Amino acid sequence: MKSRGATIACLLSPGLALALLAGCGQPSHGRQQPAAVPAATITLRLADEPAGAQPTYRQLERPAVFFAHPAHLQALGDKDCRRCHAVDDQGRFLPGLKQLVGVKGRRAREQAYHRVCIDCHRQQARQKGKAAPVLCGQCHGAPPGRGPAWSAIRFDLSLHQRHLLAMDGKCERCHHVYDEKLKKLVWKKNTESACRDCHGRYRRPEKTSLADASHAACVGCHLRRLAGKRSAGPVDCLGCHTAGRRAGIKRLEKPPPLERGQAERMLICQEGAKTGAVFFEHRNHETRVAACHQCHHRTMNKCSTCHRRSEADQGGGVTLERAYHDSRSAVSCVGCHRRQAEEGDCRGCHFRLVQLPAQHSCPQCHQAPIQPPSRPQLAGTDYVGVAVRPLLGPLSEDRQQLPERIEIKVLAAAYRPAVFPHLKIVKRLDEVVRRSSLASVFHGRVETLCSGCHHHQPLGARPAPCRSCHDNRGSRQQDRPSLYTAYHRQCVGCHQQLRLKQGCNDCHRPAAKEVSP
Amino acid sequence: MTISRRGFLGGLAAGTLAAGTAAASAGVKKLPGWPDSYGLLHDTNLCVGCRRCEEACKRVNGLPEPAVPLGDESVFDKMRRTSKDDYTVVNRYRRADGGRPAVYRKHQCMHCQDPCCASVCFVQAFEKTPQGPVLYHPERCVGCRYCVMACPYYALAYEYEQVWTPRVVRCTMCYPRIKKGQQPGCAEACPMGAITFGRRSDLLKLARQRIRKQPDRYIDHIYGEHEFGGTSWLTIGGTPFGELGLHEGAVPTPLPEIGSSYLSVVPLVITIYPGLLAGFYAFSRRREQLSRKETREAVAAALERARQEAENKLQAAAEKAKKEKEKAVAQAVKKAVEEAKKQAGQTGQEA
Amino acid sequence: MYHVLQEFMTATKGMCYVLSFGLLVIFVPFWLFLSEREKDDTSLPDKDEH
Amino acid sequence: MSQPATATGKLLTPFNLITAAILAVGGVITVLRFFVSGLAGTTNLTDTYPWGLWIGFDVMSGVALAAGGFVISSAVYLFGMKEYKPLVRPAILTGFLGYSLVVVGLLYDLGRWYRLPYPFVVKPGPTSMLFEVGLCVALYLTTLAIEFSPAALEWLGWKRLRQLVGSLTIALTILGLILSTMHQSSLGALFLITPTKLHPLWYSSHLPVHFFISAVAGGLGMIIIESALSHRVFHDQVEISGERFSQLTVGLAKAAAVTLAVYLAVKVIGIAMDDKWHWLASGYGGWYLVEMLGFVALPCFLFVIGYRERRLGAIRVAAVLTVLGIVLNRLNVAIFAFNWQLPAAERYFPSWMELWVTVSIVTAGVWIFRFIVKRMPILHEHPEWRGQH
Repeated sequence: MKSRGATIACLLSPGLALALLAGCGQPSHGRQQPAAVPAATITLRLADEPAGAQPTYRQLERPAVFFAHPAHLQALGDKDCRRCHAVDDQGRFLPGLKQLVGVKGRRAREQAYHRVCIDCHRQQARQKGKAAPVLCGQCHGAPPGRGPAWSAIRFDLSLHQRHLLAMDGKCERCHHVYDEKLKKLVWKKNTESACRDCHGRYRRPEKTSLADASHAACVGCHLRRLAGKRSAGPVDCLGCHTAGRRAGIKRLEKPPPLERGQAERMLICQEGAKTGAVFFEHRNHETRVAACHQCHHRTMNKCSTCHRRSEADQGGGVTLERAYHDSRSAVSCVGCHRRQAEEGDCRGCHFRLVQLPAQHSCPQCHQAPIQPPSRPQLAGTDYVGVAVRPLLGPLSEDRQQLPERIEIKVLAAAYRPAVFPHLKIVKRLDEVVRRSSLASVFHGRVETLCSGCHHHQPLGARPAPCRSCHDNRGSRQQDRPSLYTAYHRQCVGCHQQLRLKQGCNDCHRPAAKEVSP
Repeated sequence: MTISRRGFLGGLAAGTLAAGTAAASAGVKKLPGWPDSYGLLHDTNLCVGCRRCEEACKRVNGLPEPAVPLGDESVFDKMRRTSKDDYTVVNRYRRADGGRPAVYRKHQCMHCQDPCCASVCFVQAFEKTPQGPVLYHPERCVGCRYCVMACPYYALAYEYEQVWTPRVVRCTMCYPRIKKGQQPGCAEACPMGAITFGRRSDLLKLARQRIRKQPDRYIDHIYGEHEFGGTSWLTIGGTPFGELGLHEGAVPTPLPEIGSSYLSVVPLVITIYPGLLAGFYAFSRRREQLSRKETREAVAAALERARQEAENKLQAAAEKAKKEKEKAVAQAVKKAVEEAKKQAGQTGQEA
Repeated sequence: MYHVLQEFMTATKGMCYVLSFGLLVIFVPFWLFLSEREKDDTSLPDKDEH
Repeated sequence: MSQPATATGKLLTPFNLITAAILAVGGVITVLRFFVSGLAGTTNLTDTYPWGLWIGFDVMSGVALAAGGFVISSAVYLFGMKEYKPLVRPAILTGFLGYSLVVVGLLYDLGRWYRLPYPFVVKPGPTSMLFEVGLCVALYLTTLAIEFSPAALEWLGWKRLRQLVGSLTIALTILGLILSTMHQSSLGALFLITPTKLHPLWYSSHLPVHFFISAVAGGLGMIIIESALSHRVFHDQVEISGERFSQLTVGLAKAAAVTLAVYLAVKVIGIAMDDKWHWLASGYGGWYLVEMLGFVALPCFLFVIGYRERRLGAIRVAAVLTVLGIVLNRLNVAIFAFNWQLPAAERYFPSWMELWVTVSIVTAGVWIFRFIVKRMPILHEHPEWRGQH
C-alpha cells in the first residue's frame, strides 16, 4: 500500500507542481502585448482606469476580466436586459451590473463582482449542469475571446440629423445643462454641446463618465422605443461598436447644417495682430466636416475662449496662433487643410511638400485689412464689401505656350530619350485643382501648379532647369540627389502615390540596336 | 608606522573596491567598431521595387541574368531570399492599398559590425575589414556551412551543386569597387537614390536628418544602428521593421557574445576536471585499498582463530589422551595391586 | 510580507528559485520510491566480486 | 580458433545479403555525392537549411549515443564501480565506432571534405563552438582509440605495448571525461547563436547543459540496448552469467532513471527561466510535450519501474525510448524546430539518398562491431589479462 501511495505521489508531484504554477502564476499572455478586445467583450474594471492601459489593477494582482457579453446572453437564454441591468426612474439605462449600481470603492466593488458572478455561476452549474467558471484563473487572465474589433461610434451630422428628425426636432430630448439654482438638468437653447464636452472619460462625483452617460441615454431610449414598438437604434454592443454593423446604419446624403445660433461668416482677428484678419466662412465648413467637434474639440466655444495669445493654461498651453496654424494637429485650420492635401490626387505633389503652409498661401486666408472693423462678427452685408479672394484663374493663352513635351536624355546610353508630356501634365494638374474648392482657393495663382515639380524657387519666376541644382553626383551632406535620382524621385514618386505606371519601359524605350535586319 | 587597525582595514577595503571597479570596467568595455567604415543606407520610403539594384549586382558580380525579368510584378508574389545567383533581392512587404504605395525592402548580407559568420567559422574564413565589408576567404573554407546556419538574416548562400569547390556566396559590399573609390553597384544603379553609400557615421547623420525632416513618414529608428551590435547596412522607413522581415526590437548585444561567454567555461573544465576526478579516483581507490586491507586482516584473524582452535583441540585431545593414559596406568597399577593383594591373600590362606 | 512574496513569485527569476527548490523536494520521494526495495533485495551486484 | 571457418562458411546469411545490398547502394550514392553531383544532387539541403540529416542524425545524435563509453569507463575507473567492468569494453568499442562514423558522416556533409584538418593546420578559429567540437572530437577519438587498443593488442598478443597502455587507463579516462563534457555540451552550444531561428521551447541559454545531460542518458540507454543485443547475438562470446548480466542492466536502469529525471527537471527550469510556459499551448508546444513526456518522462518512469520490480523488459523498452528521445531531440533542434517561423514550403525533409547514406553508415557500424567482437576480447576477458585495467 505504501509503495502505491509513493507511486502516485511520485507521478503526481511534478504534474501537481506544474498545475499549481500554471494556476498561481500570472498567465504569460497577460505579459505580452494586450490582445485586441473584441467589441462585445467588456473589460471589467474596478475603478476608472485609462482604457488603453494594461488591464491589470494593482500591478501584482490579477488581470482584469474580459467579460464576453454575447456568451452570457446565450447562456442565460433570454433577452431581458433587466436580469442584469437596471433602468432608473427616468427610463435611463444604467450600464454595468445592477447589483453594482451605487457600490463605491474598489474593495466593495470587487467583492460585489465576485459575489454576483460566482453565485450566478454556481447556480447555473447546479441547475443546468453548465460549466461556468468559478476559479480565479478561469476569469482573470482568460483571453478576451474572438469577435469583430471594437471601435467607437461617431455621432456624425447624418446620424445627428436622423435623431433630430426622430425627436421631432426637439433638442431637449438629449441636450441638457445643469442649472445650479434649480439643481436639475435643464435645456437652454443655443447652448447645445457635444456630450463629451461635459462627460469626461472618467466618472466623477458630480458627473457620469461619457461611456456611462451615453449608454444610459442612448440604450435607455432605444429600449423604450423598442418597448413602444417604435423604430429604434441598436441595443446590443455590436450594433454601435463594430464597423460592420455601423455600415448598415442608414445615412443621409446631404444633412443640413445644424442651427445653434452661430454666424454664417465671421472675421477672425486679434487685438494687435500684425497680419491681416481672416474671413472665415463658418457655414461653408459646417457641411464639410463630420461633426462640430472635428474643430470644436473640447467645447462649442470659439477658439479664443481657451486659446490665448500667450500660453495660458486653459488652452492646454497651446497659443491661439498655434491653434490655428499647427500643421500636425487634426483640429487646427492648417492641420486639417494639410490632411486634405494628402488625400486623393493631391498626394502626387503634396506627399513631398513637407513644409506646409507654403509662404505664398498665407494671404489666401489673411486677406482682410490688418485693422479690423470694430465688430468681429460680420453681417452678410458687411462681408460683401471685402475683397473676394482670388480663385484659380483659367490657364491663360500664354500659359498655353508652355513646352508641350520635354525630352530627357540622362540615360542616353541605355535608353532612347524619355519623353515628358509637360503640357499634358500641367493640364491634368489644373483639372485636379479645379475640381476641389479647397484646392482652388489655395492654388489661387496658376504658378502654384508648377511648384510641385519646380520646387525651392520663388513663385512665378521662370523655373530654373533641374540641372542647376542637381548635378551628376548630388550631395550626401545636404541630402540633395543627383540629377538622375532627382528625375526618378520626382516622376516615379508621383506615379507611385497616384498608382500610375512605374515600370522602366513605361517611360524609357531601350536604345535601338545597332543593326536591325 | 602606526596605522590603526581600523584605518588599515578601511584602506584594504578601498583597495579591493578600486580593484573591483577596475576589473568591472575592463569587463564591460566594448570596442566601438571601425570608426571610418563604410556602409549603405536603404530608405524603404524611396524604394519603388524596380530591382535595378539586383540587375547591377548581377552585372558587377558576373551572375546570371535575373530569373524573372525586371518589370515583371509577379516576382513579388512570393518572398525571395538571397541565393548563389542572387546576392541581393528586393521583396515587397506590403501591397499598395488605398493611398499608400507598396513597401519594398532590399535584402542582402548586412555586413554586421560583429558578424556571426565570422565568429562561428572554425577556420576564420570570414573577416570584418576596417572598411566595413565582411570578406570571405574561400581558400580555407571547409564547407561546414555553420556560417549559413548562424546568420540571423538568412543572407548567406552556398554553392551546393559544385562538386569540388563549393563556396559560401553573398554580397561583398563590392569590396573591390570600394577599394577603387567607386560606389557599390546597387547604390550606383538605384534610380530613386534609395540606396546611399558612404561612411557609416555619415549615413547615420543623413538618416536622422531625413527622419527629422519628415517625422510623419519615418519611424524614428535606424535599423542596423544597434541591432545585434549593429550592421553596415542601415534601413529606415515608415513601416514597422518587424513587417519588413527584420528582427524588430533586437537586442543591441552582438549574438557572438553568447558564444564567447559559453567558450569561457571551456578552460575551466580543463583545469577543474583533472584535479576533481583524480580526487574521486584516489578516493575510490583508497576505499578499495582499505576494504582490501580489511579483508586481509579478517582473513588473517580467521586463520589465526582456526589455528588456535585446532591447537586447542589438539591440546585437549593430547590432554585427554594423557589423562586416559594416566587413568589406564592407574587402573593398571590398581589392578596389579589388587591382583597382588589377591595373590597375597590366596597365598595367606594357603599358608 | 504577502506582497513581498507575491512580487518575488511574479518575477520570472524568483519563480525559478521556487521551482528549483520544488523540484529538489520532488526529488526526495522520487529517490525513495526508486530505492525502496533495495534493502530487502540481495540480487543486486555486490561490490567486490570480479 | 575456428572463426575464419565459420565466417566463410556462413557468408550467405540473410543478414549479410541484406546489409551488403544496402552498402552497395550506399556506395553508389557515395560516388554520386563525392565525385559526380555533389551535395545538390544527393541532398535536399538549401540555403535556409544548410544542415540536414547528416548533421542532425549522423553527427549530433551519433555523438550523443556514443556517450556510453565515457559514462561507463568513468564509473568503473574513477568512481570505483568495478562491478560494471564487463560493460566497459563493449561501451568503449561502441563509442569508438560511433565517433569514427560521426567523422565519416561529417565527411559526407562537408562541402570540401578534403580540407577536414584545416581548422588545426591552416587557420584555427577559436571563437567558434564548432572549432571546440572539432578539436574535442578529434582528441576524444584518439583517446577512444587508445582506450580501445588493449583489446586489439591482446588479440595480437603484443604484451609490452598492452602493458604500457594499461598503465594509462586512469589518465585516459579522465581525459575522455573532460573531452566528452566539453564537446557534448558544445554541440548544444552550436545553436546558442541562433536564438532568432530555433523555436523558443528548444532554444535556451542552458542548451549546452541540456545536451550534456541528455547525452549521458542516451549513452546509458545505448549501453543497455547494445549489451542486450550482444548478449543474444554473441552469446558464445559472453562470459558473465545471465543472472549477473541482468543485475548489471538493472543497475544501469537506476542511473538512467536518475539522469532522465534530472534532465526533465533541467528542461522545466529552462522553460521557467525565460518564462516560456505559454509556448506549450501552441502546436510546437504539443510536439515539445510529446518529446518531453513520451521520450523523457515515460522512459524515466519505465526505468524506475524496471529497477524497482527487476523487470528487464521494461528497462529495455525504456532504453529504446530514451535513445529514440535523444535522436528526436537532436533532430528537433537541428531540423524540426529550426526555422520554425518559415512557411511549410521552405522547410526541409531529407532526400532518400540522405536517408540511405545514414542507414548505410549505421549498417557499416554494425558490421565492424560484429567483426571486432567476434575476434577480439570485448565481451569476455582475455585469459592472460584477467582482472587488469
